[in-house]
Formats: sequence, C-alpha cells, structure tokens
Amino acid sequence: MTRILKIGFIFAFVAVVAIGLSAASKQAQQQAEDTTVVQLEAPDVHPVPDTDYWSLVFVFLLSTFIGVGVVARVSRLLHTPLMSLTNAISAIAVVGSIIVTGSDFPEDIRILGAIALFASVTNIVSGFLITDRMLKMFKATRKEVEQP
Amino acid sequence: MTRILKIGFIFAFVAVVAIGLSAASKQAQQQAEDTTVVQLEAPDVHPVPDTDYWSLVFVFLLSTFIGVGVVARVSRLLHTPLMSLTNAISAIAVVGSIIVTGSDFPEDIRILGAIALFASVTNIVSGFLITDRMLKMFKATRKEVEQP
Amino acid sequence: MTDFIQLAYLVATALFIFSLHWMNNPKTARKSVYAGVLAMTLAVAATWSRPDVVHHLWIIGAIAVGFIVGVPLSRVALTAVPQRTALSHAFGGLAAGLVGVAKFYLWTSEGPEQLTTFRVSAIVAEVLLGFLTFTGSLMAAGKLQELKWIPQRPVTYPGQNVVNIGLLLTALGLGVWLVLNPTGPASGLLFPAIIVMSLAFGVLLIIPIGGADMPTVISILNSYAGLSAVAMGFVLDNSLLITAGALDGSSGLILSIIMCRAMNRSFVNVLFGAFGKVQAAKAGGEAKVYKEETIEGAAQILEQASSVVIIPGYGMAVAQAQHRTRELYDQLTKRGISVKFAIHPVAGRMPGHMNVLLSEADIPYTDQIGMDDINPDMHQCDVAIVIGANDVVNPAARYDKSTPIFGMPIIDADKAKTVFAIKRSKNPGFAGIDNELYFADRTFMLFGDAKAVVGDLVKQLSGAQSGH
Amino acid sequence: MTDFIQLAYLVATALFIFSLHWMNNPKTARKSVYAGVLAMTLAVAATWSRPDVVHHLWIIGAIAVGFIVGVPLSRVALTAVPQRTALSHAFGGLAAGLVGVAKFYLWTSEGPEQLTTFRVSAIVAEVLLGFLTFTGSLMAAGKLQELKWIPQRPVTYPGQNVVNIGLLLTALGLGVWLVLNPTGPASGLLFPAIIVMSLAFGVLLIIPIGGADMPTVISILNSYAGLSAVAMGFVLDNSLLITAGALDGSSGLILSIIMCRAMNRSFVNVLFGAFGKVQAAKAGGEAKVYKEETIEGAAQILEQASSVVIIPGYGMAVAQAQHRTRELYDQLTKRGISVKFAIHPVAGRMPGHMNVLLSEADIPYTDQIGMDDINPDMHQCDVAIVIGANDVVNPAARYDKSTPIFGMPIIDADKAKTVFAIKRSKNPGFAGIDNELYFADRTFMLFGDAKAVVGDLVKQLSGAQSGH
Ligand SMILES: NC(=O)c1ccc[n+]([C@@H]2O[C@H](COP(=O)([O-])OP(=O)(O)OC[C@H]3O[C@@H](n4cnc5c(N)ncnc54)[C@H](OP(=O)(O)O)[C@@H]3O)[C@@H](O)[C@H]2O)c1
Ligand SMILES: NC(=O)c1ccc[n+]([C@@H]2O[C@H](COP(=O)([O-])OP(=O)(O)OC[C@H]3O[C@@H](n4cnc5c(N)ncnc54)[C@H](OP(=O)(O)O)[C@@H]3O)[C@@H](O)[C@H]2O)c1
Repeated sequence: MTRILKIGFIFAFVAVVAIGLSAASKQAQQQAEDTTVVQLEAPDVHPVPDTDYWSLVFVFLLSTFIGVGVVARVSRLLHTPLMSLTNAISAIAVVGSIIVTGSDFPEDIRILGAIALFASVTNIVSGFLITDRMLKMFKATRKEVEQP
Repeated sequence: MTRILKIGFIFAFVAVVAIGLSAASKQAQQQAEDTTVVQLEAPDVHPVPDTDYWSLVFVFLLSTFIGVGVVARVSRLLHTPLMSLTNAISAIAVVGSIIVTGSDFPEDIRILGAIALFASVTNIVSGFLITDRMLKMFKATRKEVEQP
Repeated sequence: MTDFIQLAYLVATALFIFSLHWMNNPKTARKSVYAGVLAMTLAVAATWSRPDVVHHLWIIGAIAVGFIVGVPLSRVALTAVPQRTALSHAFGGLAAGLVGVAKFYLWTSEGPEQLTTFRVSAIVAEVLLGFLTFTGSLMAAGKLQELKWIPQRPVTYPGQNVVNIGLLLTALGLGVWLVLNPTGPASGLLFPAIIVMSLAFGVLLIIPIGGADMPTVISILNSYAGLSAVAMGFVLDNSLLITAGALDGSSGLILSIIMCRAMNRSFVNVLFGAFGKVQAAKAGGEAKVYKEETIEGAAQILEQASSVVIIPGYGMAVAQAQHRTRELYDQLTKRGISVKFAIHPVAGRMPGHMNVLLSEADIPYTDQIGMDDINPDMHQCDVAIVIGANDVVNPAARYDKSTPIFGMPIIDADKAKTVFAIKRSKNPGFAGIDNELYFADRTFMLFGDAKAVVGDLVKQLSGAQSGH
Repeated sequence: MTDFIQLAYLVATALFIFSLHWMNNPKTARKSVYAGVLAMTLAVAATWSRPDVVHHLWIIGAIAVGFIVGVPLSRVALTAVPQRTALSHAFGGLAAGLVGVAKFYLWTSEGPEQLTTFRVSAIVAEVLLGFLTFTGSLMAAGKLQELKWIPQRPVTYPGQNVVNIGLLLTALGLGVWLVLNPTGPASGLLFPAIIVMSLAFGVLLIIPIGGADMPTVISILNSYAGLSAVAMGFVLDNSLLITAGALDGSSGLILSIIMCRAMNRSFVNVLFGAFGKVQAAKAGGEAKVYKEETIEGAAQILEQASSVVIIPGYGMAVAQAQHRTRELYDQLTKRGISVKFAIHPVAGRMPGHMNVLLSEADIPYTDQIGMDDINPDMHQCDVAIVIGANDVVNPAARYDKSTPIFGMPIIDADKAKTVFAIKRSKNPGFAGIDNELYFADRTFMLFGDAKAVVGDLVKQLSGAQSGH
C-alpha cells in the first residue's frame, strides 16, 4: 500500500512540475516566437533554417553511450592498436574538409579547407595502415618455431 | 607495398563511386528542388516543414545498438522482471497520447487519445509496480531460516 | 518544442538506458525501477507542460482510470505474469495504433500538404504494428489464461500460412498505395481497411500456435510493441519515443532469440510450426519400466548426501511447490549439505521463470546457478532432485536426431550419482517425448504432485531430525 | 543533402561502431580495419558526391599529399608509435580548427543571420578544442621524440596553474561574448584572439608535464580531438561526424581512466602534478645489497624449472629485446617448460605496449596473460624473469603509503620461488623509488642491457642443449 501512495505522490509531483514547466515554456515561447514549436504547426518564414539541434544532441548522447560500452570491452591486448584505430576514425573530419575545399567558396577559405583535408587524409591513411600492421602481428599460435 | 596499392585502389574506387553518386544526387535534386540540400543554403518557403527524418533514423540506429548491447548483458536471473520493465518503458507512447488528448483537437480525436492515454498509464503503473515487486524478492542471502 | 521539454526528454532517454543497464546485476536492479519511474515522470511532465496541451481534465481523468486499472494488474499471482505481460503488450499496441489513427485524421483535416511521404509511411507502420500487436497479444493472453472460448490447441487448416502471409502482404500493399496517394479518393477507405486487416492478422497469427509456445510469441510481440512506439516517434518527430521503443524492441528480440536458441528452434518454426500439435500425436509411446522410491527411502539417501542439486521445471510452477522446496532446502542446508539449484534457460514457461519463483520463496539468488555454470560440476553431485522438469533434463537432446529437442542444451542430471524425479504421472513434458533419464539405473521416481511430494519429504526429514 | 548521401553516412556510422566492437577479440580485430576503411571510403565518396562540391582538382591534390605523408608515417618503428599517435592528434585538431575558422568567416560574409547562437557556440567549441589539441599534441610528440629544443623535464614556475587556468577561462569568456554578439564590432578581433589563446594554452598545458606522463596526456588529447570532431558535426549538422567523434572521445577517455587507475593517480595529478620532477629528486636513495647471479647459474636454474613467468617492462622496449625474449621462450618451451608472459596494464609507456612488442616477436597472444589472471597463479611459478620492469613489480605499492605508487596494483613477482631481474644499473624506474624486490632473498640480479643479457641466456641454454 505504501508503494501505491508513493507512486501516487510521484504523479502528484508530476502535475506540479508540469504546471511549472508549462509556465516556463510559455514564457520561453513568447520570448522567441519563431522557435520550433511554432514551426511544427505553422510555416517557418525565417530566412535561416533553425538547425534541429536537439536531434544532434540526442545523437551525441547515444553515441557516447555506445562508445563507452564498446571501448570498455576492447581486449586489453589491443589497446595500442585501438589508439591508432580511433585516431583514424576521428579523421572523419575529412567530411567537413571536403565540403570546405570543394565548394565554390572564396579561395582563401578553400586553402584552409585543403590544409584540413591534407591533415585528415594523412590521419586516415597512416592510422588504418599502422593499425593493420600491428593487428597482423597478433597470432594465437606460432607458425613455426625457428632455431636461434 | 601491395597494401599501398590496395588502399590506392580503394581510393580510386571512391572517386568512381563519388562520380556516380554525384550524378544520382544531382538528378534527385532536380526532381525535388525544395529538398533539404537547398534548405541548408537558402530559406525554405514550403508550408510544411520537412521533418529532419534522417536524424531520427540515426537515433533509431544508435538506440538499437544500445538496446542490443545493454539487454544482452542483463542477468539471466532477471529475465522475467526484464520483460515487465521493458513493458513499462515501451509505454512511453504516453507522450503521444497526452499530446492527442490534451491539444485543442476535435473531440472524437481526443477520445482516441484518451483511450490511448489510459492504456499507456495502465502499462506504466502495472509495469513498474510488478517489476519492483519481483525485484524485491531477489536476495543474495537469507534473512532468517524459519523452521517449517 | 521548447528547450526545457527537449532537455527533459534527453535526461529521460539517458535514464531509460541506465534503467536497462542496471538490470545486469540483481544488486543494482532495484535502481532500474527508480530510474525508469523517474524517466517516465519527466517525460509525462515535460509533455504535459507543452503550451498546446490545454485539456487538463481529460488527461487527469485518463491517468486516473489508468491507475485504477494498473494497480490491481500489478498484484496478480506470479504464475499469471505471462498473461499480464501479454495484456500489457496489447495495451501498448492499442495506444500506438490509436495515436496513429488520430494523427492521420488530424493531418487529413488540416490539409493534404501535411501528409508528407515520410509521415504517412510512419503512420502506416505505426498502425499496422500497433493493431496487430493489440489483437495478437489479446489472443496470447487469452490462451495463457486458458480462457474457454479461445482454443488452447493450435488451430490449423490447409493453406493457413498462405492466407496469413497473403493478408499481411495485402495490408502492406494497401499501405504503400496510401503512402503514394495519401489524399487520393480511396484514402478514406484504404486507411480503415489497413486497420481491419491488421487487427485480423493479429488474431490469425496466433491461432495456429499452441499455448505452450506463447512465451516466445509474447517476446516477439514485445518487439512489435517497441517498434510501434518507434514508428510513433517518427510520426511525432520525437527522439525519446524512438529510443525507448528501440530499447523495448531489442529486448523482445533478444529474449526470443535466447528462447529459440535454448530450445534449438527457429523463429519460423515457432511462428508457423504448430509445434504443440505435432508433438501431442507423439505423446503415447510404449511404457518402459520406472523404479519408484518411497519418501522414507529418499529422505534417508538425502541425509547421506553431501551435495544436492535441485532441478526445478514447469511442474514446480504448476504445483506452486516453491515454498515447500525452500523448506527442503532449509532442511538439507541445516544438515550441512550443500544445496544448489540448477536453472535451465527455458525451464518453466518464460525466461527467468524459475528464478522469480525461487526468489519469491526466499531462496538466495547466489544459490540459483545457470546451466552453463553448474554442468561442469554435475558429476560431483550426490543427489539430483528433478522437481517437475522434463525436457530440460532429457538426454535424448544430446544424440537423438529424431526428437524435436535434438541439439538443445540440457542440464546434465544424468551425471549425478543418484537422481530423484518428482512428477505426477508417466506423461511426457512439453515436447511430448519420453525421457530416458527416468529409466536410468540411478534414477528413482517419486510420483505425485510436486507440492505434496516435496512436503512429505520435508516432513520426513524434519521428523527424522526431531527423532534424533 | 540527398537521401543517398544520408544513407551512406548511416551505413558508415554502423560500420564504425562494428569496427570498434570487433576490437574486443584479437580473432576478429582484423575485420575492424576493413570496416573502418569501408566506412571512411563511404563517407568520403558520399561527401564528394554533393552537388555543391565542384573543385575536384583541389580535393584530389590534398588527398594525394595526404597519402604521400601518411604512408611513411605508418611505417615508423613500433617504439615510435606514441609520438606518431600524438602527431596524428595534432593533425586531427588542426583539421577541426581550420574547418571551424572557414565556416565562421563564410557565415560572416554571408550575413549576420547565418550566425545563430547554436552555430557560433559550436564553432567556438570546435576552434578551442581543435587548436589546443593541435599545439598540445605537437608538444607531446616533440617530448616523446626527445627533440632537443623541447625540454624533457617538466618546466614549472610559481603560479603556473593560475596562469594556465586563467588563460583558458579568458578564452572561454571571449567565446561566450562572441556567442552573444557574433556580429558585434569586436567580433573581427575576438575570433582570432580565441584562436591564439587556444594555441597558447595547448603549449602551456604540456610544458609542466614530464615526458613519462605523456601517454596519459596523449589519451586525453585523443578525447579532445574526438570532441572537436563532435563540435564540427554540430556546426555542419552532420550525425556521422558526431558519432565518429564521440566514439573517439570515449575511447580516449576510457584509456586515460584505465591508465590513471592502474597507476593509482587522478587526472588532476597527471595534468597539474608535475610528477616526473618530484620523483627525480627522490631518485638517489641509499644503496642496499643486491645478489647477482651468473648467466650460467641462471640458465641452470631455468633448466630445472617447470613453470616460468616472464614479466616484461619498459626496459625490454628500450633495449628492443623482444626478439631475444622470443628465443628464450623457444628454448624453454622446447624443454617442456610452461612459459607465460605477465602483462601489467601500464608496463611500458603506453597501454598495450608490451603486447604489441611481444606479438611483433611472434609470441602468441594466448601466452600473454593479463595481471588479474596471472596473479592468482604466481605462487606456483618456479622462476619469474623480470625483463626491464620495475614499478609494476614493486611490492612497496602494497603497503608503503609514502611512495607515489602506493595502491597501484602490481604483478606478484615476489611470490615466485626464484626471481631473476634484468636491468642495467641500480637506478630506480619511472616512479623514482627503490624496489625491495631486488633485495629479496629469492631474487638474483642479472645486470646488463636486456637484449644482451637475454641473448647470453639463450646462447647458454642452446649451448647446454647441444652439449647434451
Ligand atoms: N521457459 C521458456 O521461456 C519456454 C518458452 C517456450 C517453451 N518452453 C518449453 O517448455 C519446456 C520447459 O521444460 P521443463 O522441463 O521445465 O517442463 P516440461 O518439459 O514441460 O515438463 C514439465 C513436467 O512437470 C510435470 N508436472 C506438471 N505438473 C506437475 C505437478 N503439479 N506436480 C509435479 N509434476 C508436474 C509434468 O509431468 P506430469 O504431467 O507427469 O506431472 C512434466 O513432465 C521446454 O520444452 C521448453 O522448450 C519454455
Ligand atoms: N604503460 C602506460 O600506459 C604508462 C603510461 C604512463 C606512465 N607509465 C608508467 O611507466 C611505468 C612502467 O613500469 P615498468 O615497470 O614497465 O617500467 P619502469 O618502472 O619505468 O622501469 C623500467 C626499468 O627498465 C630498466 N631498463 C631501462 N632500459 C633498459 C635496458 N636497455 N636494458 C635493461 N633494463 C633496462 C630500468 O632500469 P635501469 O635503468 O637500471 O636499466 C628500469 O628500472 C610505471 O610506473 C607506469 O606508471 C606507464
């Protein structure tokens, strides 16, 4: 019975929080009439599209959970190759570099992009190659036992 | 050396794929002039905001990875409570139910919402309560050994 | 949506993930419920606070009714947990389906441009999954509750699979049509047709499946309920719904995979195999010779043992014998005998069934050992007591390719020095095959209801002790 | 962006996750690289195919230069892996920073309404993290490469931490100002100021940290490089960048946590503790008495052993003695002696350092046992051979609260029946403290360079055998 009371209490609490949040959000809405709430119901006529940044934040949260879960299970044997592998993966910045280098932007901006692209590709190439080189060394059994 | 060739080959392949995709995407863009690519650079004047559905798909992919990773590690002892816990969690449909019930929609639509809300709350309440009831039973050691 | 609400959803998402994560250990499991309740509370509060949510009385009313129904539903006997779970999936499917319907008509009335391809696809998925989960789970709950007007035995007829799959494909086809012409003249008819077909498919899907296969089916329906919440998330552009739904979906998927693997069967076999029926035919085999043992004799042997393994099965659940089993455990441990429970992944009728019952009877989970961990030690066990288990200790699974359980991993009860098997009759178990363990040299039967037999054993042991 | 591109990004995301997942077992690890290369190829191809990417020659040129530099960078000696990794982080930080700068000036020139609060915040984060990673990692690489013009020893001065943290806070404050007034009159000045401060902070952060602490610092910088990719994802509205960046970020974080735990130190201590310097002062302790053993004697004792555990450390890496060690392993296993390697999590100078070296020398990873798995068996070990390890076998870690390694888990070499310790001198190891293991009754020193000493042992053993 106490549990029912507890849960009932929680839901009463919900109502209070709801009212508070409601007031807060109504105020926030008034402050920024052209935010996404309105966008959902009415056409957005603001010139700059509002990035749906909350989705991106969700993606970040979820990826971090995955990253921690997956990396924590990487074999202790492979921590050195892991460092160079993630190194190569973080060179995904290549995506941004290609856009900046290849788009029809002013030349000084594209030069920045080209340097970034060079740096990223260097990381990709050297990161994957050296990881592979190290991983090739790990063997479960000896091939042949040479005489010294 | 063969590895360098291999990687070189892969990047040549990239270029080919890139050209193909580029053609395809240009065509797709012509077909739907008002898609997001344009939105990024120019204001969107279409009345219905295009849901950023790719972000949602990303969220789905990542959540599934997390779900599989986390559930696979749930203790075998707790598979029955797990079923009722996920049951309660899937009652997150309560979010949609509240929106449909509480918004200023035609009454027949809100009735659908109210039924959905009732169903969801039932699941939340019974799901969490029964999970807790079961989990309370799991003990590492006996409190007292009663005489039969 | 304002940032406040999104932040609340973000926190709720993280809490749901932690909730499932903490289930990896009985020590932290209680935290799971708190995290889940907190997350749900946040989600409800945040949604309620939306400025466009104005009919508060309706919401309070529906929540109140939900509480009134939900609280008693949480107090069912533990044996009724499977049907409660099924009923709950039905509710979940219904909620998802109804929200989909509401959104469809809402957007229709607001104008054709609201029904984008993406939204209509998501609604069709939501409605299809939601309503088939609804009727399918209701049927499953009915079968498990052994309602009279729902046939327990699988109902099959020639061409059944063709009919079922045809129906599903038709519904899907209509869905695609609706996606392509969301505002076409036929859409007013198409949408209800999809709903009806989905409802019908749910019923037809379950009819050919025997009551005993329901646990696996429930898990699959669990997955569908989760996926319909995901679809709702796509409809409402809401990441929290997608994540929570995906967590539920993967949980159902993994549990059904675990069950199928532990039974050495495939999904297809469960859904379309009409397993129970085929086996029922096999049930009547030639009667071989069992050796019986008296309660007194069994008690004596038990007193001599130094290590006892108890292997519970579905029969212990049916007889509600867990409390008597606890008393047996007490009597034996009091004598300094080491007592462990050997738990097969699919002993009973749902995953973890035995663990919940034994824990209910206050048997510490540290003495409930999983199959893989206890098998290597079975040859050192003096007495194995099989309480209402059958298939999970059937050695035929190891070599007899003709049996339906061939290849299923079993608990090696036959390696123990002595085996006592408690069951009521010479009837086979769920898979409908004879169990040669019962004819083995070192096996002695204790026929009778599990609760009565174990009770007698306890009385004998406690009498013997007081007589000392 | 078109659906094609997004689909490619989605697949790439999944592949990156699988890539890290497969690293959980050396058997599947090779697949990791293939999945990673495929994912990266997809990402590059999809991005290149964007209709707004038109300057193909520029891209091809930059990629070509990247290959020309990248391929040789991947062929460095394994001992140079730490500095290569650091250099690579520098490149990653630079790329992120430059893209942030480019995007800022682009949006500035397109008009003030492009610089939304969210975008400017993301750009500031990207630029701050990117450039501090750039200079910080360059410094770290320089220290590890032992470049002459970068001081190896920590450079400290009073109030250093105040200066560093003050600089960081100022840069952050300017960032907040820029976010609030992205197009204000000062913004043309603010943005370059943030860049310069970030570059300076990277240098100042590393100066007070000793060369030997670099591995932990590199891991933290790894995290920062990942986070700057995440920030770029926010700037470009790209989920793939966010996921890949977050994977990298968590990997760096976890590796640095593992290192800190295995050294029983905290992040703060590593970053602001100037560890190496304090210890250097302690180095000169009073000389106790060591027992030495001859190569002949050691070989004789080894021949009598039935189980040998080899404990490699930084000294084996410095001496490049892994191949000789493999020959020793061959000589012993040929005699039917069981030989295992005991690997401490922070033996050497980076996580997994010993495993890579031993695997390079063709020693199967199944014989490379982690600390936690081998310690329970150490008391059954006849001979433990410590090759250039010191802190990781120092029993003082168990009880001496005054030592910097107190509380750090160690390999229980002192439990073996006999210990041979190979090192060049009586100098202490990284932590700068005496090791009482070397004075123990059952320990015998074999002074000399690891490669030479192990080589002599091998020669002695093979000679003894041919003399049989
Ligand atoms: N756990 C799951 O998730 C799950 C899901 C789907 C299917 N299954 C299937 O269910 C089976 C479970 O195996 P199991 O060994 O636990 O059970 P079982 O093979 O069904 O055997 C149960 C035994 O208990 C006896 N019994 C029934 N009521 C009893 C009572 N009141 N007192 C004493 N004995 C009683 C029965 O014999 P009498 O009639 O002679 O008494 C029967 O032999 C497996 O085949 C498994 O594949 C399990
Ligand atoms: N692995 C990581 O990730 C990491 C990261 C940061 C810090 N650390 C720290 O690094 C240390 C690692 O411990 P460790 O036991 O591997 O190494 P250590 O404590 O640094 O000791 C290395 C020993 O090897 C000897 N040595 C050096 N060169 C040699 C040669 N050419 N031939 C033979 N012996 C040689 C040295 O003695 P002589 O000078 O007398 O020859 C020294 O005593 C720990 O303190 C750890 O906290 C590790």
